[in-house]
Amino acid sequence: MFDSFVAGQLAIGASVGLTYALVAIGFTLIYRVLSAVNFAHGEVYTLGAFATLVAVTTLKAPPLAAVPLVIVVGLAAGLGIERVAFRPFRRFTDEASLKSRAVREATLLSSLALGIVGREAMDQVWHGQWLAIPQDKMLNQPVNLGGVMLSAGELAIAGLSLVLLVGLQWLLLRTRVGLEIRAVSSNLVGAQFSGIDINRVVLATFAVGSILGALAGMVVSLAYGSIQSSMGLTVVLKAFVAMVIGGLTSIPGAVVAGVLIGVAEGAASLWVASAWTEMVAYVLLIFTLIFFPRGLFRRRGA
Amino acid sequence: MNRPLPLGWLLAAVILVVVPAALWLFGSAYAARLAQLVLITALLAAALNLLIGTAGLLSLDTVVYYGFGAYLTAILSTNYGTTLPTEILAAAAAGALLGGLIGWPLVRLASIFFAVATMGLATIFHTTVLNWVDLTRGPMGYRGIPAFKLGEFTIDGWAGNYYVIAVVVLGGVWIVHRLTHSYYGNAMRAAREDEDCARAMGLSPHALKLQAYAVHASLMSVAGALYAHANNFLSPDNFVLLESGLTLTAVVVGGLGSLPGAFIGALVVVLVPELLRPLGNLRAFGFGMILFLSILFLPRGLWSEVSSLAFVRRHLFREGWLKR
Amino acid sequence: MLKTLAVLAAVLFAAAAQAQAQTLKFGCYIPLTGPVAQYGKSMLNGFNMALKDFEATGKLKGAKVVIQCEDDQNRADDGINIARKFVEDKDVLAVLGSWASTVTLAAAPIYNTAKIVNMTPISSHPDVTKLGPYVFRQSIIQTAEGAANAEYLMKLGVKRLAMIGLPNDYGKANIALTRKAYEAKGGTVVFEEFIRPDAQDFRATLQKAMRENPDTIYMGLFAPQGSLVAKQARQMGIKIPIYGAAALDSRDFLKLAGDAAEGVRMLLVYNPSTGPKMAEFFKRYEQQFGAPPEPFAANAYLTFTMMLDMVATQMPKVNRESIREGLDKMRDLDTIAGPLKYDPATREWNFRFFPGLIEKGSFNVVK
Amino acid sequence: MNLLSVESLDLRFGDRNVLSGISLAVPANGLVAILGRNGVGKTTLLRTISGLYRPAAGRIAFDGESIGGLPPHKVVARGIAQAPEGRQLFADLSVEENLRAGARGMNQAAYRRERDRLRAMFPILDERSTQLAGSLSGGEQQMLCIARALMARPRLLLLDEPSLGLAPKMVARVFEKIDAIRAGGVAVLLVEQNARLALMHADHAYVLDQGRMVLEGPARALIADERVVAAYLGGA
Repeated sequence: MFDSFVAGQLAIGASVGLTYALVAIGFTLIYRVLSAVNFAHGEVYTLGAFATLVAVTTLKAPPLAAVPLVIVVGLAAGLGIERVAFRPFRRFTDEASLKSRAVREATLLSSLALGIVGREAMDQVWHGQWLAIPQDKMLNQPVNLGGVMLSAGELAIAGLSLVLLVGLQWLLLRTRVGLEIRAVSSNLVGAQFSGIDINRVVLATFAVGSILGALAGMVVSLAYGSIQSSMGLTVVLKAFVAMVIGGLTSIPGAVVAGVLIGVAEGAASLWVASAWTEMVAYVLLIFTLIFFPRGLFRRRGA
Repeated sequence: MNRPLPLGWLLAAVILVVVPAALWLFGSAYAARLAQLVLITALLAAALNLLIGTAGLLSLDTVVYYGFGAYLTAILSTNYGTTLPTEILAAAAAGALLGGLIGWPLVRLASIFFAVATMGLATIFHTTVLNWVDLTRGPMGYRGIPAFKLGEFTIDGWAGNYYVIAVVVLGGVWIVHRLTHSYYGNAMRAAREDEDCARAMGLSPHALKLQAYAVHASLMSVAGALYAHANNFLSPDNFVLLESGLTLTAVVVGGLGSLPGAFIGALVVVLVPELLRPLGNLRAFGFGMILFLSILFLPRGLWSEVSSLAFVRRHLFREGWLKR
Repeated sequence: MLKTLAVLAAVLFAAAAQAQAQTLKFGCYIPLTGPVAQYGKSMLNGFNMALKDFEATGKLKGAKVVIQCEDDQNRADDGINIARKFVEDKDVLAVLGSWASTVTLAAAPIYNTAKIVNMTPISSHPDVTKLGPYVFRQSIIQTAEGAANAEYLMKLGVKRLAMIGLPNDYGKANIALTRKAYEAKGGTVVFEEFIRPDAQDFRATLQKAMRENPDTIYMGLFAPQGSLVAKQARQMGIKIPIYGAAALDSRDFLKLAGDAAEGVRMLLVYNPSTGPKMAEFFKRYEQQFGAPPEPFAANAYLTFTMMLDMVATQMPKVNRESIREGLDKMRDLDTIAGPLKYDPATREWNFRFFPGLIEKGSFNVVK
Repeated sequence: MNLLSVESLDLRFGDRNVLSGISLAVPANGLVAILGRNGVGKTTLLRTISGLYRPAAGRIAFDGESIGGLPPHKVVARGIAQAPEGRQLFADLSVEENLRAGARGMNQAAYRRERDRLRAMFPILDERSTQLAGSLSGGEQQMLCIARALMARPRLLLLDEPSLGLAPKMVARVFEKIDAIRAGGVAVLLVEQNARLALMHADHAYVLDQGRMVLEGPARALIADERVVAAYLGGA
């Protein structure tokens, strides 16, 4: 009895952790290329959720048919964020300024500010209200997996995490644009000398990363059913923590760390009240950093 | 950097004479309240500036030490009837101690790792004050914090409050100024630019950063002590991550590494949201826009605007290495 | 040049004419941006509708009523800033607000010191009216709700209760006061936990609660979290009844929880079935705003209507002090929520609670 | 006609004139060297040609068309590749991937052909194909850097200090490759500190000082020029 309870807590934690992981994938991809934190990523996630809502309510589409709309929205958001919050700070092609501290700090704040603007704009459109995905469109059908009860939404989150992770690894390791993304993230100056169009690669990164973010918003909203304009705020912080624990540049690392955070929260809830578990991710973060100052899964050579 | 000594006196004169005179003439407690908040925020920004501008550590833990000093003072003055000098000393010492303890492992972390770790501290602090009800009275907030007491005298009324805050804040900013314009400041900058080189010069980057971190914690803690009395009320909501972000915004908007900039930045982050009140539910949108545009067009902050113009001219036009 | 002067003169003249008619200005501080902005916006609707209705009654005798609503972002600091501002605006006769008890508790002492009335239509923390003689409230209070909850729970035969609350001033007071009253009546609370308001998965808490074998789950939550808890409980196959705080009386809850809302019980204050006046209010509100009112809107409407009615009787000699006296002298009031009584000893209004049940997607009063 | 011609090029960083009035020419299939001390602007000149800096005045023409102001990737697309100072390899990518990143607009078959040609030229890259570039020795990294530039099938190769930090034996190997590249029909513009070595391989050379061209001439003549010997060859 007690054991199944503990297992249940950990399983719930892992499922929550997967939502962090899902958001962390796109977030980490963007960080990897520019060494810049895109705080507006949370708003892309929220936009993905709203796009899903519009698709299933206004357009009366089945949940799966929302995918193209969500991809278009994510793409547009990604390109927009790059153009507005990041491009203006890459004015100089000199290596000193491309990934310099000043640029990193400026884009950290500009993306944060753009995030506020985006969030408040969505707030105006949807009146800051909590909105619901209609029940018949939600992925909440119970699924019996060898005695373990899961919801379709959880399976969708886990499945999408896996698909995105594998898809992204395929893109990075097997395609030309993936190679260019890795080249730019490895050595920006070298990439210029190799004839790689930096702007194109950065745009591609934002496009891919933001599509992933919007898809994450879609699946999570279909699984949990509640949407509000500030929903991306906490998630992006958790994704950030997952990225750092995972070693900053490792996408599988971020996914593992995201799940780890969820499981740690689940484990902590065995001992302390839920209200205290808010700090679990951060305690985990600080302890990780004290013992592994560069994260758990640092890529070789980086 | 030219020594801004006359500027310092000018600033002190404005804060100690011009602003109170204006407040007295127009007799507005609302303006006085905002002036107090500007000064407290300026001390926070100056302390953060010490960490970012000199030691090169981007930190989001303002609320930790600010809140620590505030709650410490609230508890001391409510339960033990302490007076101002005791409280300032207690906040400074306890802040430095806490900063030293937390900073010891943290300042070793490189750039973004440090920033995220401090972000974590802020959340841990907020969760603690929210849930440790016995100590902090939790979400109901700490009400009924008495006014400033100096020996036998109780200082109330806006003028007294204002002067207490102004004097302490100027003192704190002066300390930051002395530290950054000394051998010590140069050593810290050296450690920021090149740790190996600094080590070769016989400096210990870890010790230097740790000292900067402890000093910044101590100053923020003092700012918190002032805030507790000025507000008479503390709530965990005053110490959420977002408030750390506001201090960082003050530093960035005012200009990194610039002390007058700390005052200007504080002015902006306190006054702009107030001035935007008529926007109603577009207020946060407006603040985001202003923040965004100021980062875009004033990459070096407001106070360094003169040098930033030179920078732009140099880099964008004459030099001609602007790509597009 | 001459033309400009003429225009200027005309403007000044118009302004002077305006000034001759009495202006009654009220301040209000509510959250208009940030995560809880929608509640503030509901209140704003209530105020505006009250104002419009009142103007239609003709009791104003040519005076002009203005309500200036400022955004407090649900932050205590902003509440204090706004308070300093309103206190200095000599035209502001009284102030309404805020939504959250935390903000009201921070700002109200300033109004009290400045001898200007702060009346909150929402903040239900027991301490609010204890802040001073200038701080009033016209809303349900947590102690009364706690007692009524206990009574309803006992009537339902609940023996073992699991309680889940929000870790803020509202949730802590709601849980503590309901628990106290419930235990005093002989009930047992087998589980109590506060959740993280920004999380969206509460199954860990539910699983912990179920281990203690409760026969009912109590949610001291608002609609966004309450709906998720209810949905996830049903999803986990939890069959025991769910009981909610009065704050769950919100269409948001029905919309967000869907089928999981069915059978949830709570106390109701504003329901069209409670009387013809309330039914009429619901109908007119829906006509005006395109949706039925939330309790926050109804309460804001009720409070501002009362304030305006009272002020109208004092015209033209209305000032900050007269408003406090007027409010203090009130005893009985006929409102959309039925007849209300003011108790000068506790300085609270007694709102009536109706036992409620969600059936077929609507809130119904149980007879 | 010259393959590359630079005419009265000016470049400024802020108030500082970094390059002024630079003119030079590289004929098709030529090997031209630029000599000078540290910090006189040689690397900056190459980077300007590659499009990393935008000139303040003057003209850079490649094959008769102006390329001044083109972004770096377009310059590469026109046929100018550079093996830059410090090599700037993709350290956490494999040797093979470094080469692939350098290839431009070719299909799989063309890529393989080109890669195999370079592997034949630099056999060490074949052996180390799956290793991370960052784990190679200095000389191997230099080979990879040159090979990566050649993957773009340039008509002009800019080489910035290829001998820097290498053992003498390795330096000789690198210069053998340079001769081979030139023999393969690619013009080379070489920046080199080791003036004697450069002059021995080049046809023509320019001497840069304080951002200005102070001397130019056929390599054979310069190697005998007393001023050059005194200033650049004596201590080398």
